[in-house]
Amino acid sequence: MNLTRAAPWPAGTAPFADPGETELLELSLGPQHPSTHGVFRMNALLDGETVVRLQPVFGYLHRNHEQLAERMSYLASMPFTDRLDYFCSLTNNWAYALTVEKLAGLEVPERAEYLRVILAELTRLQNHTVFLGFLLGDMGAWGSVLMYGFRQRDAVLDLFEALTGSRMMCDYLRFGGCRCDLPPGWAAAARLVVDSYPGFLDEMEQLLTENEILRARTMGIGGVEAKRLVNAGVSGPLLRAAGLSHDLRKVDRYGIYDRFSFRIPLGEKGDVYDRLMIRLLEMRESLNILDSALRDLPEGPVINPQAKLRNFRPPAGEAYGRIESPKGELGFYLISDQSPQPYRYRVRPPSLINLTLLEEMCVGAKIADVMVILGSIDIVLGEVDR
Amino acid sequence: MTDPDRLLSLLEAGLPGSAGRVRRWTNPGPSGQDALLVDPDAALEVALFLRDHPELQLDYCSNVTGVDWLPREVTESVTTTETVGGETKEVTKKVTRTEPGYLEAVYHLYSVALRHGPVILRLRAAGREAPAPLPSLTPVWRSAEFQEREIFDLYGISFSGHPDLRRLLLWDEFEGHPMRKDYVAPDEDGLPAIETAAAKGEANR
Amino acid sequence: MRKLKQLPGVGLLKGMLVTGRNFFGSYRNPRRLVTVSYPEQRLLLPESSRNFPFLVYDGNDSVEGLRCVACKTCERECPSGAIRIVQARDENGRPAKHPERFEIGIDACMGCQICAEVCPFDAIKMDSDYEHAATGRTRPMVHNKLRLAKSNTYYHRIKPREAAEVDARLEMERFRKEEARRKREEAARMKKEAAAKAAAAKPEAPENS
Amino acid sequence: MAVTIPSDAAPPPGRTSLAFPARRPGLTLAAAAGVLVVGTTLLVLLLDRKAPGILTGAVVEALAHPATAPLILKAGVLGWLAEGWGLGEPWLGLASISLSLFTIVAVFMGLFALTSIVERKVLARIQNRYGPNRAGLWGLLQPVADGIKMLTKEDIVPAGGDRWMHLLAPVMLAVPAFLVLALLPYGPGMTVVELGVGILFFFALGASAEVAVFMAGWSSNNKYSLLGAMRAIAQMISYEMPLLLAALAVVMLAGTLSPTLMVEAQAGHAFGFVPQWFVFTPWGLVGFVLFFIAALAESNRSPFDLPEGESELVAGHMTEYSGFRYAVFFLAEYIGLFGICGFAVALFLGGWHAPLPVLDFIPGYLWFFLKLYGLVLLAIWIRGTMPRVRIDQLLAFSWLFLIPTGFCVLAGAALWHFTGGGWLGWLVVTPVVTAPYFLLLPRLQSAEANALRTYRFSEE
Repeated sequence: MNLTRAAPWPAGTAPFADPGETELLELSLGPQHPSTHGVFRMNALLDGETVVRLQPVFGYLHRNHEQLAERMSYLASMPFTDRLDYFCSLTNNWAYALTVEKLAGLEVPERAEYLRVILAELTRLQNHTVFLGFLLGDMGAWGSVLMYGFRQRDAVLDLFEALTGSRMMCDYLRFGGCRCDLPPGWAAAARLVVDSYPGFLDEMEQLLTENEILRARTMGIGGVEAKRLVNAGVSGPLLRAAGLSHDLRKVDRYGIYDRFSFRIPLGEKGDVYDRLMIRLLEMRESLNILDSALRDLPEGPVINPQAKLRNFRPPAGEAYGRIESPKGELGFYLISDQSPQPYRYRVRPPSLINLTLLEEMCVGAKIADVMVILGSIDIVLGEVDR
Repeated sequence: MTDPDRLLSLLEAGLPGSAGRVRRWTNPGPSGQDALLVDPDAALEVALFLRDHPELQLDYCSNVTGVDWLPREVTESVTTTETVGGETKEVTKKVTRTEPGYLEAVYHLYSVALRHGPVILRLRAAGREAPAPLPSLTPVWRSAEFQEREIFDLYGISFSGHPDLRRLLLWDEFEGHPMRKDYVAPDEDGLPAIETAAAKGEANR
Repeated sequence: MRKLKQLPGVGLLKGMLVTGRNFFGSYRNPRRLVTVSYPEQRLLLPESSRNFPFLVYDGNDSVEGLRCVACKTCERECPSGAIRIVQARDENGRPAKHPERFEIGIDACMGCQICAEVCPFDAIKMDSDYEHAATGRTRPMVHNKLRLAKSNTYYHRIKPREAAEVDARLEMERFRKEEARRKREEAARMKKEAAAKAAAAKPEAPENS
Repeated sequence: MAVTIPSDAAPPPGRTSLAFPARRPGLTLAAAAGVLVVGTTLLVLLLDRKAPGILTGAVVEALAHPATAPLILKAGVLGWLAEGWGLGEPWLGLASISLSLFTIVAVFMGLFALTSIVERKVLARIQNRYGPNRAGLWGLLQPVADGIKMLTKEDIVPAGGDRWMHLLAPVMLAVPAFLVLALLPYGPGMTVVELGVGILFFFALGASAEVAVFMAGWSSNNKYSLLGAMRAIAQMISYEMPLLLAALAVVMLAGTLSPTLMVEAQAGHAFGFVPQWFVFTPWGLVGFVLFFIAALAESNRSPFDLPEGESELVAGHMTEYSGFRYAVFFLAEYIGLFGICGFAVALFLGGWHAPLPVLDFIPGYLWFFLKLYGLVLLAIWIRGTMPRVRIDQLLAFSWLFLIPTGFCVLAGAALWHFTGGGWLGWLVVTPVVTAPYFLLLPRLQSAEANALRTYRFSEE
């Protein structure tokens, strides 16, 4: 794919014979680049520092996750879903488990539903926490915010490790419930983490929201009107930053989200600053959910006894399930032909589809803004390329 | 709002003559997500109608994916009347015939404005041969852009009307479409296969 | 549109206040630190922490005591195909209930613990030992049976709660089996006795009839 | 839950403990002491029999008069060269300048090594990490390790690059950076080269850095390098103006172009305790801030580190450099920072003067380095806090705010001169120099960026 336009001068003449004519610069950003969030590549066409065209190039981390899943049992795909968006393994687990439960018509015990909500909200917290750090890193703030975020996130990861055995690759949910019950003292520890979060958020707000450089770098950058975002399938905080109240926790009310009272923060412009602030505000709402979920956590079994671990064969049919992952709408589409493997296994990756409008957001901005816009979309290449 | 029968009647009212070209596809599973089987020729028209109808407003195309249906052998009992030696009688035979395979593109539509869904569209290509043309719905929903490219890449359905139909995940020189059910990965390193259960094809059965 | 009511630059100064506080705070309160000085300081792992699987053996013999019966369930269920089992044969060539070879490629293993979950015999469990670094290139990435075998005592040491549960369950199963066997034997004995009685009674029958 | 256990406690059960050698800080000290002893012995063996007497005398006198110790030591060595070796005039002058240069280069190389570790340590602590702490005591030998690593790395000239230009560029950057050091007034009578037009020379040297950066960017045959170099040119040209204007105000009031005389103009204390530094005047304060901001930009420090902005340009003009050439770039940047901070100290912070009369017993050159290092630490702190600005914002900031402020500072300095300072001066000059801050700076940001955003919440 040749991005450069045809040379405006005939061959053999001096390149700058016409003083008004300058050459566009084609710059390949990535796949090895400090701030493309992994092995992502963008072919940018620059006029000076201004972006004229920008084409994302995918696939450097492609491993055909879907084909792998179609060749192994339903259960065996669960640990692989951890590796899609490796920051949010538990929400990936949930989306997959939710779809399989739809496919097989499995009920989930109440305690397991509560655990899922708690873990999903903790996942959202830690994802948004490191998002702040990475975004600031993309702006060149040299890792301070990233480290504060990591410190806070570590507390959440400690909880994950104590419960699931792994900090990031949790592999915790099972069809019809959760793998194991909480270890003793976990709920109290989770309560401590939740209580420590507002202080952290206050500190971040003090550090970030009034910072003039940050405001100058983020305001009015990358905004696209909500209607176009919807048409392009963009979901999650990006859509809400543009002022559209669309949160699957409220729209679909999957799981037991209808039992919690929480609000959806909405932005106006949909620019990078709004995306940042929406995530900060969303974290506070997640804390409210966690607060009541930890309080109301009922006793009982954590897994539906009818759910089979081995030789699981859902009835023939298909199901599409989606949840509000921290990155956006994460969907799974499964077709069963009653064999132990799914006939079709499809992941609807929010990270990939949120990139649909990347060029539109970046054209006319400066090259440095491209990184900030990309950072504000919050992609994970494990999910983009699958 | 997403009951397929209701959708069909709306379609018939809004797009006369669509009855023959849009059919209902029933999901046998417990999820109850039935689909509309849309004739490829009518797909663009139907998609625009679904998006813009004030009662539907399916403005959000959540998921687009391909499915590869291999040719399958169907065994049916067929009853015919035969005349054997002047005697006419009904004979029931078991007939095995091969249903041709086809590639399918599945669209999951939602309405952000009205909060309903999913409405599922299924577009079936004529066969499994290489170009396997289907109309692209990217002009209707931009979110299909990358996903249709991915289907083109991994299944080999070529979407006519797509603004930029290239491989998405694999490189341009790649041969074959790896998500097809009959795809066999070339043996690149030539190393002897490791005798694990997975390699022997016994895994997870 | 309301304006931000502050002098330009104040936001930056506030930010510097935060970083300054963190600078001094990191000296005053070591708990603020994100990292630990690794070989000297270590984080305490929670009990459920997992990375690679190991095989549990009872008693002192790491070969004879293995709980594994080579049923190959884990080999079939392993998502990454990292487990390889060859079943042992006894002297008559019949399959024996222990593995001849049990290998886990820890380069392929992703520590998902599905093997430990599906094992019907509680024979494979997740270890939390993370120090697998080697200084040479030749150290094999495939761990064999000897390397994988670890005692039940070790299991108790790293995961006391879980191991105690497993032990209780195994004990209960053993007890049930024993009970069943006892009952079976009892039943057999009763049957035998009854048969003997019947046999004893039989010769008299024709006389009675 | 992250519980750390102290190192002397037994490792948790189940851990295979790898054998790590215990850390021995004593070893580092012993090695350093050994090097010192051997070095001194060698030196003494090289000298003739008159040397010990003369040199010991100089050392004793230097200890007695710490304020002028470097001068005394230098005079001692020169005296020994003249007496012991019988050196005549042209050689003696050469020896004198060589001694000064050697001392300055040694001091600043040490400072560079120290700063490279201090910066990493401070940034780490700002980010709540430990920072490098493995090489030697507190990680103090880290610069040595870095140096060895850099020296042993392959030196690559990219294919299609301009080889000689590529090789020359770091040198071209380092030489002017070091030349600046010769102009700094470290203490009374302690300027290496007493140049009447020191300030002028300083700006000339600063301008030559642009050439070197562009050479590096152009010769690398890399688009990132080229973009970085173009940014560097635009940035350095834009920020030389405010730097110059701020310095010009001092030139006007001190009535000299020589940094030494400028420092001397700031001697004394008002009311017996307020130092008469220029930073304690309204125009001087604004001028200092202006100078420091422009200095950050001139030395490519955060938040103005656009030429090497790693989040978009990987490493800017240094992308294709490796090994020792990269280290030279690094060195040149630090030395440039020291030089420009040294000028800030000389122009605004009273140079070698102590802030309070009671602190006069501390030698002047120590004060100078203390102040210089204070500014360096401030730069590090800023780096740990601030995100990078964008190129258009960077240029707008300079042309639309800093340069007008610079003119206001000039005017303020003139007014200060005519009012003769005092309360009248404060009254007149303060509004003049702060006017751009209140009038121009708020308009620099778009109305959008100045707006207070409120966020709606939806219950649905």
